[in-house]
Amino acid sequence: MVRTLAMFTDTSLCIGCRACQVACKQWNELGLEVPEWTGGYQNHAHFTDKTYRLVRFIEEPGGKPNGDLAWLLMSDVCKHCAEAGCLDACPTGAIYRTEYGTVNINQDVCNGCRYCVSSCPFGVVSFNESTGTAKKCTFCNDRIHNGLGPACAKACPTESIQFGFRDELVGKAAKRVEKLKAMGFKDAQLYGADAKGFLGGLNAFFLLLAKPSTYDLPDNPRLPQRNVMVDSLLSIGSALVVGLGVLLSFRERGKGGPHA
Amino acid sequence: MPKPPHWELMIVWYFFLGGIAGGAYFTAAIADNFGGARDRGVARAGYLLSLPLVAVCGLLLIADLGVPTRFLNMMRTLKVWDPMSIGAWIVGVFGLFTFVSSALSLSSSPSHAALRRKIGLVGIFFGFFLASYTGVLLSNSAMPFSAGEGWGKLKHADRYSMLVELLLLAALIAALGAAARPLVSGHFATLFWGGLIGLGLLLPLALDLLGTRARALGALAAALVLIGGFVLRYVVLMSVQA
Amino acid sequence: MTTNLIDMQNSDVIMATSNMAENHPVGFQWVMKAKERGAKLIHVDPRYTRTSAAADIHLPLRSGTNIAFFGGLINYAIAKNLYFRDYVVHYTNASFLIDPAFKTPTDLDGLFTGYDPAKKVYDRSSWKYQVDGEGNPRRDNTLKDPQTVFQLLKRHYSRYTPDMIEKVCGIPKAKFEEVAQLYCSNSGPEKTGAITYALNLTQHTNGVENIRSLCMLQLLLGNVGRPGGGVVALRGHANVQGATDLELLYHELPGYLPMPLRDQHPDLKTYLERETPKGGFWVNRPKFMVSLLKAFYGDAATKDNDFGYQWLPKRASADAYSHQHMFVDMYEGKIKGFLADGQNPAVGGPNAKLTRAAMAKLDWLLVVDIFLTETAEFWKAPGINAQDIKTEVFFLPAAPAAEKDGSLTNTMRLIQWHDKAVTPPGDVHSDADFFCSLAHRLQKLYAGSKKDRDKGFLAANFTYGAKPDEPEMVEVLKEINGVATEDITDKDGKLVYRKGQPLNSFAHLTDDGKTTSGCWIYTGVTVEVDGKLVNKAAGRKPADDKDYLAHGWGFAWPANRRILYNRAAADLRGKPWSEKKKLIWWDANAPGQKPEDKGKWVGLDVPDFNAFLAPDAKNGDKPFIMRTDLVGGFFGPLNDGPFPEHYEPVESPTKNLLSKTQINPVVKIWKVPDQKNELAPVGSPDYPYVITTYRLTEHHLSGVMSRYLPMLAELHHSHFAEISHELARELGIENGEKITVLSPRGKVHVTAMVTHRIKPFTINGKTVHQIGVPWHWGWKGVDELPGSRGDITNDLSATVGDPNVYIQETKAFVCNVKKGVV
Amino acid sequence: MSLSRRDFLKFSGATAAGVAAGTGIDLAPVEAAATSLKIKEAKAFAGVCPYCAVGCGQLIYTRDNKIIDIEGNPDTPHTLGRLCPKGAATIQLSNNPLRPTRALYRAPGSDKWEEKPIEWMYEQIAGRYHDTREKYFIEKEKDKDGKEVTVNRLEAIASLGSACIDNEECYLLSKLNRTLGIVYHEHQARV
Repeated sequence: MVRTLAMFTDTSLCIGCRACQVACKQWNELGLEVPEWTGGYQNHAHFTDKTYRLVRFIEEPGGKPNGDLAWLLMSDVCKHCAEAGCLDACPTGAIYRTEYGTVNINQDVCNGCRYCVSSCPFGVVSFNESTGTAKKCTFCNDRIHNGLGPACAKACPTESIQFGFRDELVGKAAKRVEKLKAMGFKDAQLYGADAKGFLGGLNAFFLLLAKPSTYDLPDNPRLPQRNVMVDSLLSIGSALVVGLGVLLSFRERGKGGPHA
Repeated sequence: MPKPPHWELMIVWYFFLGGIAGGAYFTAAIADNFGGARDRGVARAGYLLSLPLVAVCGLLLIADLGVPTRFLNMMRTLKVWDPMSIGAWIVGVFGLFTFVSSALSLSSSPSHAALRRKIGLVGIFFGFFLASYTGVLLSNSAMPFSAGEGWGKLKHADRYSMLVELLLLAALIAALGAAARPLVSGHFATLFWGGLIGLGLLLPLALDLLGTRARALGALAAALVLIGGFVLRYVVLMSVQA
Repeated sequence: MTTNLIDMQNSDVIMATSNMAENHPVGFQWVMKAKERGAKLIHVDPRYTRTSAAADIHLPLRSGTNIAFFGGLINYAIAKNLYFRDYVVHYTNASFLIDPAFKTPTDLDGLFTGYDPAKKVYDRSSWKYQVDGEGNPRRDNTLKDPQTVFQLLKRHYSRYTPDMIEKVCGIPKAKFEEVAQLYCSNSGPEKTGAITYALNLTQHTNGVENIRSLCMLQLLLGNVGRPGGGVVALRGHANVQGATDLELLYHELPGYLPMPLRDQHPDLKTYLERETPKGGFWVNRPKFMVSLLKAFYGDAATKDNDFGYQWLPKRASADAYSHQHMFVDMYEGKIKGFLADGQNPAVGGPNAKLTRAAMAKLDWLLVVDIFLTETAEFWKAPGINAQDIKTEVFFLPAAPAAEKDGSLTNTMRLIQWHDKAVTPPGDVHSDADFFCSLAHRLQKLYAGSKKDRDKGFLAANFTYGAKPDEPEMVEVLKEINGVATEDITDKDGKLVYRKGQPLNSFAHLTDDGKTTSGCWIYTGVTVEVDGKLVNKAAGRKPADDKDYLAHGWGFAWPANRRILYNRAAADLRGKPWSEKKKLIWWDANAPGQKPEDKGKWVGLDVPDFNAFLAPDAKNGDKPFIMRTDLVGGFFGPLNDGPFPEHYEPVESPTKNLLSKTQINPVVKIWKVPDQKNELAPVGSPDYPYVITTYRLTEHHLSGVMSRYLPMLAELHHSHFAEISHELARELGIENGEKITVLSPRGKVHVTAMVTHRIKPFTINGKTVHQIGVPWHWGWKGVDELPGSRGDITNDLSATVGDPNVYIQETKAFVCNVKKGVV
Repeated sequence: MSLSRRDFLKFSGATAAGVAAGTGIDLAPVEAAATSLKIKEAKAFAGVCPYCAVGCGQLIYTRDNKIIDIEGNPDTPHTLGRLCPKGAATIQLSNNPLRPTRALYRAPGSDKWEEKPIEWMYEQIAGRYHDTREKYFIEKEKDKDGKEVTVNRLEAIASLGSACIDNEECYLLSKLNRTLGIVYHEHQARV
């Protein structure tokens, strides 16, 4: 694997313009989607098979350092987790990791079982009815393999979305968070930057100005398949109990008659 | 936030029928190996029932895929930690067992019967897996237990299956008539009414209808259903024996 | 704008009065860069927007009280001695003495001297400088004389106290003082601040004075012509600057030359005498005007026929022909034929119901646009019976920029060329193709006419290049630039320009017919280098460390200057005010104009000044070269006064708390038949709420370039109104439910967006609710996206105008809000 | 024009083949498809965003006279290749099924459009201009002092727009309107 590529989304620089959302849609030719009422500017409500980049708009009274209303703006995207739930869940091997560390869905292999959809801790992966396959952000795989940055990062007017080598971006992000804290943003924090943290670190990591749940992000996302062992053992245990019961009953009855 | 996979009715049926298929095969194999001569019919019926059921299961599973023609892609990889991957394999492998066991159950040859009993013992493992892995599958997603629309539907299905179970039991008791007396008023009455109907069905149903969002209560409901399931099997089995 | 977006990164404080993050997001990156460097961002806006989200401080003020606010800042800066005194004394008219007869609203309860209440106009004869024997303005550089502009200004704005601001604007006193201190303290040699504005200031019945008040604050703080300073006018269309320069405006000819008036400009001589000032760069007006006439009429324009001046139409009045006049007159049947080219007044114009009713009175309508707009299909409007509309309608499909060659002038006066990337489909043509095709067919119809009135039109050339109906755009740009009509030699007989050669500079334009120029400020955009035509608008040299303003990228008029009035970036002696804020400076050792001379203005920009005029030479210390008196004007007579004064909007929830003069005393209010322009009285209980209209990042203006584009149209659920939680509670409105917004002109049904970002104001102790409604929607859109269609917000606005430029008041009027669809 | 040099970020060691995680499936052909760049063989043209007045430089990529991609030109000094959502959606101004590509005519009182040949339209429109001008032209009128003066004015035709067309087009329209005598001559800057 070559040096890991990453996307650093600094929400303190986001102006919610949604250039990223449209640039993504344009480049990836994702098609029209009827919006739903979300109560504010945000559309759409969730990631979908036609929305890989999604700008979230959150009103937070008292959220500014001076106590004013904060309007938290955040461009959300697939996290390309180092330990990816979707990749673990995929029964066909369609979901794979590239040499850059990104996680992609091979559209020619995916058979649309949708286990990855519910296995993503962030609700990123979406099912496309017309292709019958799962879809999500690829970091513009075609572009990054040709030396171009992803369409969203390129369009972003304020460099809220930065694209580059992960190690470099993490260093930059750490400095930025210190600066913001000094400026009075007491809840400024990095989300997913730590490779020792949850999911082995996110290749799309974020600088947030409030706790993750404010942004509809899980505070401590876990790999769903982590429970497989325990659950399987439980299943086997209960099977044994039931099996033993059944077995005993048939034994009892077997004693009563000739063995066939 | 995590979102549901939009598994709809086909998958509910798959889970349900898979469970029955697995259970039927399991019962058949146990009866075959450990039961008496009068259990022979049970064994054969179980094997013969499990074959079409698992076939339907397979068809349901394939039909529900986004690209059904790519079902075989699941056979190109095996991930032991992945219930979906295992599940796909199990359907196939268990299908094979039900086929062989069914075929052999039609034969009266003792050597076939011996082979069938041995195969049955191995097949139990896969049948059981089919019946139970779905739970693992469902619990091993990023979805919180009560969130999401499609997830809600699965939970609804869960609720309805409890109701259906109640109705089936009522029908069973009615059909059994006097034969059901040990169950409803005899030695097992307390267990039946209190354990199965009350704890195992009505209480979880009530918890569910209350729409509780508390994880702990959800888990309690699930546990109660499990207990109920066990009690059901127990009381049915034991009362019949009595 | 006076400055350049790139330069905003050098600001120490930025006051956005416009919603820059939403309406100019890509330009906003320079604001963010300034913030990264430690600058503070203040956002002054009735609504909390995406700009407020990025700002250090959001300061909501009631719509329509901008002058009160800026006046308050001027008062604060003077009272706290925070202004840049050297700059003010030397580079502005603060030290000039004003006629003793002149009185301000302080003395006359909201009026200036000379008001005629019957005619509703000012006699401006006392609004003038005192002059000495030679006709030069008298000055007092100590600024102490009570008749100095400075003392008059100080007295005028002394009424604009923080307490008054709180009462009028609804800004708490402490918050105002915090902002005033922050903004005004970033002044002086080491610091600069920039102020952005857009339609937030212009769309008012005191729109021009709004902007003057902003400019005055900037002059007071020494923020014009200096890095990080400036008046950042943020324009809304790709070529609204170019269309203004090339004058698609009733009152001017290309290059800001006044459009002749019947009574004032009967012939060229009178025109030039009246319109050519004694000082400043406009002394060259005759050269620009004659060169324009030569560009229009070609060889037919000769000295003997006043260069064809008599062919130009003469306006009957200065109070006629503007956008709003147009639709009132159209409704009254005075206009028979109408071309709407790339504009959608059925949605975008004020009082849009009147606009659509007016179009029904036309004999014929021609619409040229990319999509079938509401204007093109006004006869299909909801509730209209097409059979009743007798207007004949023509629609020509137009090509977007990507399908044609040409140049666009951005908000920084930067002319940028774009290439034709594809040939348009079907019968789609560029607008230029159409204009030339029409001109040629009309010339055929007029061919042989002996009438004098047709001669000018017949003489005008509309063929550029080999194909008459498909003009070559670079040839048109060359005509705009200007060429020599004959060989031009210098005094030594050396050939400077051969006949037909494009001119390098407007300094070479003449008033004798030897040069042409379709727009003098653009001269220099196409030049000849080694016999080859070079289109500087197509220049594509990026910025680098040595040239942060990127002079090799496109061409900024005038003369590729990126920051206007940049002489002001240096002190009286020509040195930068500070190392930190240097831009151009006088280099006494640089080679001068002639081999024997020394000294030149040099630096990081093209000097907006005579490059060889030494600081100690006459007028070498006066940076504002376009002004007659060469200095920045605090005192600047307009139709409604020489100083901006606060008046309430025509429709307001409150009486004027500053004076008894309720509204702009010379405001233009049109009387339209059939109750087509009803107005709410002050404090009307039927229309108790203030409404402001605005734009969103995801949509464009009247929606023609966004509502038909699924990628944009899907980004907003539906047409909406932003209302506060407080108002929603009062009216029992839930977020997301349908509501009706009504004004005396009309009503719209929209989705209620209940938000913390809108807050009621306390005005003079009373709660005043304000709502916001974007105006992008119309009844057309994408079928699959029902929310791309919606009611027309401009059905609510009124036909009232600023007395100087007749712009409408869509940023502040009144409305009512009702739950549900009523 | 070729791909802008600053459009490329060179990632060290970038290769075309992906690495699939433990599946045993040969992803090479798929990966090649997923990594082929649609604009690689395209022609690039210098564009300017047609929306607001920031004037963002664009790169317009075409193939077979069809626009396949529009994105920011990173060389642009005042925008650095950035775009807003409108700029990023520019492609749909050209590639849009709602876009009319034929000249349309609606007769008085009619409830529908009719497609007409462009030449027919030009002739008709020129005819309307001519007839209206002939009928309503004001050659002379009295000034404020009652003296008859030449005014050469045409008030019966109004022209509106546009801030959405090029400088050259604005100039041609100014020239056309003013030489015809049109005085109702306005555009969006007034509103």
